[in-house]
Amino acid sequence: MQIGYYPGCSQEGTAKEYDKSLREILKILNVDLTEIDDWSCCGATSAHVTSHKLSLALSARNLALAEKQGMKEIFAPCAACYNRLASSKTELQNHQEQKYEIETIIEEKINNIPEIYNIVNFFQKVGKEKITEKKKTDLKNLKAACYYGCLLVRPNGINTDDSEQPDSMEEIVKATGAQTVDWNFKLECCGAAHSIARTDIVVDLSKKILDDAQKHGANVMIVACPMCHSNLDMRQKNIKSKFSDYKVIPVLYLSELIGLALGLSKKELGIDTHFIEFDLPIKNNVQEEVSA
Amino acid sequence: MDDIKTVAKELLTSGKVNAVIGYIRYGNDKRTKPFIAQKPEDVDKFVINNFILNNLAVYLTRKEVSKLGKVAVIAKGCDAKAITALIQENQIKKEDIHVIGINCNGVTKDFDIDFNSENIAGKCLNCDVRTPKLCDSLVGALADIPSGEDLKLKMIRGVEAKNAEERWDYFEDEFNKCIKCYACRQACPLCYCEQCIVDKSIPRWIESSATKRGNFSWNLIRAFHLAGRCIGCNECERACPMDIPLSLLNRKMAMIAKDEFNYDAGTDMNAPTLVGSYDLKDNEDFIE
Amino acid sequence: MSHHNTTHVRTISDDISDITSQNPELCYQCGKCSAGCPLRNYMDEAPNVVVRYIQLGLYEKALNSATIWLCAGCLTCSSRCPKNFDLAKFMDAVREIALRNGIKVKDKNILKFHKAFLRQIKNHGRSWEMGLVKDYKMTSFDLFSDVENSPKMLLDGKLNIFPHNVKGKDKIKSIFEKTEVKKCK
Amino acid sequence: MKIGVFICHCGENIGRTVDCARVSKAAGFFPNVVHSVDYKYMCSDPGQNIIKQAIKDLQLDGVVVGSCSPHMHEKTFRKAVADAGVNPFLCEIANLREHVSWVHDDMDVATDKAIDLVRFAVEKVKRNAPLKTIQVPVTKRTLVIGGGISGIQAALDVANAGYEVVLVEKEPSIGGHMSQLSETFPTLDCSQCILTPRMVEVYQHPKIKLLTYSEVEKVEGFIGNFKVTIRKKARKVDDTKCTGCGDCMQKCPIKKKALSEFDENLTTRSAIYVPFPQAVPNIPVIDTEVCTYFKNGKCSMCKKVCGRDAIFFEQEDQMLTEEIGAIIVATGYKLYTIDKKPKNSEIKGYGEYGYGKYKDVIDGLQFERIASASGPTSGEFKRPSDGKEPKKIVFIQCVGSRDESKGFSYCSKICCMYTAKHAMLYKHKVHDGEAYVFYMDIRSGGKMYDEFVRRAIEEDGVKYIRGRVSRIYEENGKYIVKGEDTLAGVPVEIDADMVVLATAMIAQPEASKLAQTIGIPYDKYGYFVEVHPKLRPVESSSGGIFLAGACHSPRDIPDSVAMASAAAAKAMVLFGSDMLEREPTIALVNENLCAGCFYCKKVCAYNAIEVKQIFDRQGNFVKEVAYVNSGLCQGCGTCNATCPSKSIELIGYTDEQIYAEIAALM
Amino acid sequence: MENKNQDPKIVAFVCNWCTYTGADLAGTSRLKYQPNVRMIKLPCTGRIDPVFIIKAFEKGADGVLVSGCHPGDCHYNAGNYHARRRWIMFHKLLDYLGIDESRLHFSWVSASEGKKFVDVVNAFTNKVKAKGPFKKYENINKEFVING
Repeated sequence: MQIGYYPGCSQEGTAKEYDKSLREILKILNVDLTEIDDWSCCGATSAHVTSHKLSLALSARNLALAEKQGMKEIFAPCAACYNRLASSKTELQNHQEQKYEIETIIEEKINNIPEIYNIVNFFQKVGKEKITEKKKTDLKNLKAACYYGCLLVRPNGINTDDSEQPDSMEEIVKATGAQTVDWNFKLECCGAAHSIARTDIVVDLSKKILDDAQKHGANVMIVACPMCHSNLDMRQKNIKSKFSDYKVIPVLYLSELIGLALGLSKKELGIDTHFIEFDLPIKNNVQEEVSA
Repeated sequence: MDDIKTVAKELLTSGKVNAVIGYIRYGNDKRTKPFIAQKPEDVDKFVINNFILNNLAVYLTRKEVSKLGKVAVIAKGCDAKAITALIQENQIKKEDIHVIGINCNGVTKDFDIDFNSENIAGKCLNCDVRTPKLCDSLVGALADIPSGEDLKLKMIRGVEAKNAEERWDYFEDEFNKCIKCYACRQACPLCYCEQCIVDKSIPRWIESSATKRGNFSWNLIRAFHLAGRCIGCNECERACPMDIPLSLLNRKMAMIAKDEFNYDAGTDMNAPTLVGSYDLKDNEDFIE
Repeated sequence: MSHHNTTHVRTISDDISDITSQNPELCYQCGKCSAGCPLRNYMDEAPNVVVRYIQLGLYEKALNSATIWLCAGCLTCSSRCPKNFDLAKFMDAVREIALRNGIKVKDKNILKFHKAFLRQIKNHGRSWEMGLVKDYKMTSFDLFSDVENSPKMLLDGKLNIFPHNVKGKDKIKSIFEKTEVKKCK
Repeated sequence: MKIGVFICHCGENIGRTVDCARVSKAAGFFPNVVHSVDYKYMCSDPGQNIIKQAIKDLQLDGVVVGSCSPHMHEKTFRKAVADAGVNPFLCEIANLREHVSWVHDDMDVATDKAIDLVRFAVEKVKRNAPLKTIQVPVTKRTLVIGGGISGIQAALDVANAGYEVVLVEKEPSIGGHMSQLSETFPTLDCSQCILTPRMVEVYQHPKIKLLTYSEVEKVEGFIGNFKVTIRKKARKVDDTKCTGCGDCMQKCPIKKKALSEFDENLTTRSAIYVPFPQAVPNIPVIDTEVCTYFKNGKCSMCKKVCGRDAIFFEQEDQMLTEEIGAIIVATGYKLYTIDKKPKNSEIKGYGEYGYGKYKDVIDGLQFERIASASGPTSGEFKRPSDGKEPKKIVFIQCVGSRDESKGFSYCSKICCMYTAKHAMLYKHKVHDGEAYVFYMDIRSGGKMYDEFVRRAIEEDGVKYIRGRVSRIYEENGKYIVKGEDTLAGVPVEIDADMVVLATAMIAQPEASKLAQTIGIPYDKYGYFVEVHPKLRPVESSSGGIFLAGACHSPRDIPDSVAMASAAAAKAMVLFGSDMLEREPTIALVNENLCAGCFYCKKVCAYNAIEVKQIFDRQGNFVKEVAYVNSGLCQGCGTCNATCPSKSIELIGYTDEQIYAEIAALM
Repeated sequence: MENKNQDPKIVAFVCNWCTYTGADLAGTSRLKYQPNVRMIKLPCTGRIDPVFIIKAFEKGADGVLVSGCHPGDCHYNAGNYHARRRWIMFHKLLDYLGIDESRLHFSWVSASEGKKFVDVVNAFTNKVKAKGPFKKYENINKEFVING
């Protein structure tokens, strides 16, 4: 299986561990990723909040590159990049005139835009049974709150999963052996790009999400978006300083959770670079086997 | 090869059918002709090779054949599609015929040429029914077939790329060649009307003589009457003495049927026909 | 867009229709967007009210609201709208027009952040967080927030000291030049 | 053929812009035209006499009148022609007023066009054939499909006028949704108290044949002469023996397996059951899906206890045929279900309201059952999850209505009223309870309707909040309802004990199938369509088939009842005469040419094409050809256009006639 | 507004119940439109055979207008649905054969759409006028060829 890879800028910076953990687990799962050569930023929130055309053009450039490099399907692990690319794809496909205009702007032709996968779609494609097969660590004591955030299943119809009561991430998480909890704020916004300019908002919103997950019994949060991760992970410090009785909870990328299940260490997965330090109630079967 | 003979013989001796329509060698090795076997020993002459070009389904609606009672017919995948379409259109009843399907390894464009990647019939290149969908018995074995270039598709794409004026000129020139011999109609298994619209005189919708305008309208209306029905055996084109590329019309219509309605003619005898059925959601972008 | 036979003076509402490919009049003001908006409590106007302003031609009010800058683009409204009105896209368009018209942004830092972010992309093709932080802090004078987080990130290798420049850098610059929204003169 | 052309000035209406004298003069030169005149008012008595006189004097056998639209006076002129002894179908109209003089200003242009139109008409009339109108007898019996309040009303009206009625209901009992309701707005009178006497009246009426647990399988024929096949589904109980004592139901060991349809799944019922105690007829049905006997043959408790030996396990569906003259369709509605996301449906469902994940988020009919004295809680307000009395109820209107994203773009019309009623009923019983209604607009047009809503607000203290709810989620046993008061512009969050969703009224899921069976049009939602929205609102476009109640569009009880009575009146109008007249525009097959492909049959919307076998003189089968049942054919001509060899032709619009018109154009 | 010239020649095939009645309504409302269209009334769009359109072009029509009841409004339940399906195939075929698509126009005009009828006729007349006479067909008309 060979799929085009669009890492997204965060994967090279604040979310290095997301990229790292993905690459590690895909080695084990025998999946090859081909990075889109010379990919550039999708424009993220900043482009679409200021110029619709800019946002379309930046995403379109990457889609055109992927097409030119012969890719039929591409994988964008960052939920925000995924959403930008997928929305742009829909828009380019549905509005011919817009397409022509964008083609002139980016000086590339767009014909067959590749299929775009988010991390959940991607693992559905890889096959969750593959994870179960190669599972080495027992994660049954993990009670995961799957956090989809805003952009993984919205808007309606972008994705096969339900945009109000999604369960596709839970399916993957269950394949790792971890438990999942039913909770209310799977799709509630963490404040997203306001992280730096309006930290106050992000602290409030993130706390609501983290509280609800813990109230429903979660002992770990699973995310699929670097932005969500940085808000939920890094901002817990701010929450803690504002609300002294607040209890912290580890926040893992879905890929990191899978990595743990596959027996990789926290260091190998880059989990040690998170802001929240924690121990997880898990056992490594491999070691047991060795000692037995 | 025994296979076909055994099957055909058994059908005749057991009385399950009164005749078997098949192919026999004709002249040389690279030529066959249709043959109706009514006696078991007739069957020994049957051949199956890369030169069984005729679509035998055309005989099933002929009075001479229907008089024979239950008959068996040898059918390539494409021919079987024609049989399916005939059943769909009430021209034959499934229980009145026995289809001897053959695992088809492709045929040539015409007689008297070698079977190779250059001469393989265009319809065989991307054939999806090398094993017929509709058959009561199946004979022969599949083997690799030569691949070749789909020239007709290339021509269709070429026509599509032209502008309207060029397309008109192209087809006008092609249709000007028509001599109204109606070989296309004769060869077509789905042209079974008692009286063709072109032969209708009150009123005379289509001029029957070979006028330019009559030629144009005739070819146009024939393509339309076959829309969603043509199963792509391409016998009309082979029959045409003037080499009019009729498949450019019929195949294009089949492509439209596929695009618009995801409809493939001759694949399901119980399916509603393309014209004759409708969907509330049929595309109406072109209607104001 | 076709209008009545009389000469039609283009309005901001038409611009929004063009950018979003949807008519603002689609909104029937049920308020479901505002009801579900996670940032509703921080906004000065409810999102549906911003749409209402546009419908009524009270453009100034819409363009000057802080709401349009607080919208985080989470799509909750768009995915729940009973009229299939993509409000998030609408908000994008209103912001774009506000920039075009040189409207003073209420929540300045939000825009400064976006601008700083886009400058990184324009110059390098990809986002460069170190540059972004530097740029943002210089323009916003918000010098001391998050200083405690940076050392750890640097140590973890998450803050690259040098930016990555994509090969098609010039092309990206040209994309920006062709599409960036500039204040109308 | 000798044709006369008569050009009408229509006062000045045609004459002002069309030079009628020039038209008449030009027409005089057309081949076969032997007479051509113009006159001020052709439709007047003297005008008609000019035509009649000319026919007599010149032995005309074809007439063209250039006048107003044929939709106005075609009948008048045809009658005049017939009076003069010429077949009325040898008269054609050229539309010189609506299509010429009224739409063009320039006299030359208009006159040229008028001459053209007259020429087409002349060309066409030359090829017209003398035809006879078709006379058909009328069967004075009515079929009513659906035994809800609309069907009951229609059946009683027709039957009380002395005509026989066959009433078909697919459920085991008549009564419909109205029997489930607690009280009715705006009077708050008890629904069952007013309905059950009418149900009994139907049962006892000598002119009504009641077929419950039955469905219409096939409708053949046409206005005045339908032949209807009805499937009487096997109750597994012999209705001639059963006395309705109920012993079987009490002894049935299966008590909890099946959810009660009547109680909207809030309670359970036995495998052998009547839907509700007042059911008509009071004869139980065995639900073979859950009955142990039908699963493994083990139990036959009901059979043992039945004193009348009425249990009849081997009973099978029965097919009945009825001769019918008029059909009244009154199949009612269904409620948009929020139970779960419907599979393979275009309905997206409301994930944000929990898709029925939360037990205390219920729909309007469930609330009716809870509020009903005969319901599962005997009319006491208890919430389904824990039986506690809800102290705070949120009602949400327009769930699935006016929502093209997750439901339907139409307004369900009745929810504003019943929500006000619900809130009121709740406040009347739970005095310290709080009731909130989220609405978009209050639509309370109707006698005493708005007063009723105002009473809920002003006297009973129901809080109305204008805005749609975005989300509901459960927290600590409460349901957090997130809304926005769009009037005040403030967000609203209510922690409710129970939420009632006023879900949309939708067409019966099988309505489109029924429409196809009986041959009436339906809209994109599955509601049946009337022939004219203003002037013929209860007639379908198929002659003799009338519509009543919510199968046509969302409507409340008084509207449904009024529509049912109107439909009944329409049926009785039909029964006012013994014979019906029909236009002779029908298709005809040329059997020599027909190759029997039956494309005509495929496209015929009236099942008017039959298969005919042709035999030679020796009696040998030759071929199958199409045959037109002239009673069924409505004359659309779709068969004619579809036929590749033109072996079927529409009389009055033959290929020859149309060819002549096209040829005359150029 | 009015065009005195009788060119272009436009033939309209319309159904009796919707478009013909819609045209009546245009008249009753005294709406003005261009006079080039000659209407042939048929009971239903289902009756409109593609050969009619071919014949009209053969006879020198510069444009052909086809119009009937909106989907769902058909007086005969489904005639227009069958017609629509035929048209889909037919108009694509004509286009492929090089008959300019803009010379054949399909529309739904209901009995209440007098205004729409006028708009359709005017727009189509202008479009065909801009295209000029249908020379191709005229030329093909005049020639008689005998092939060897």
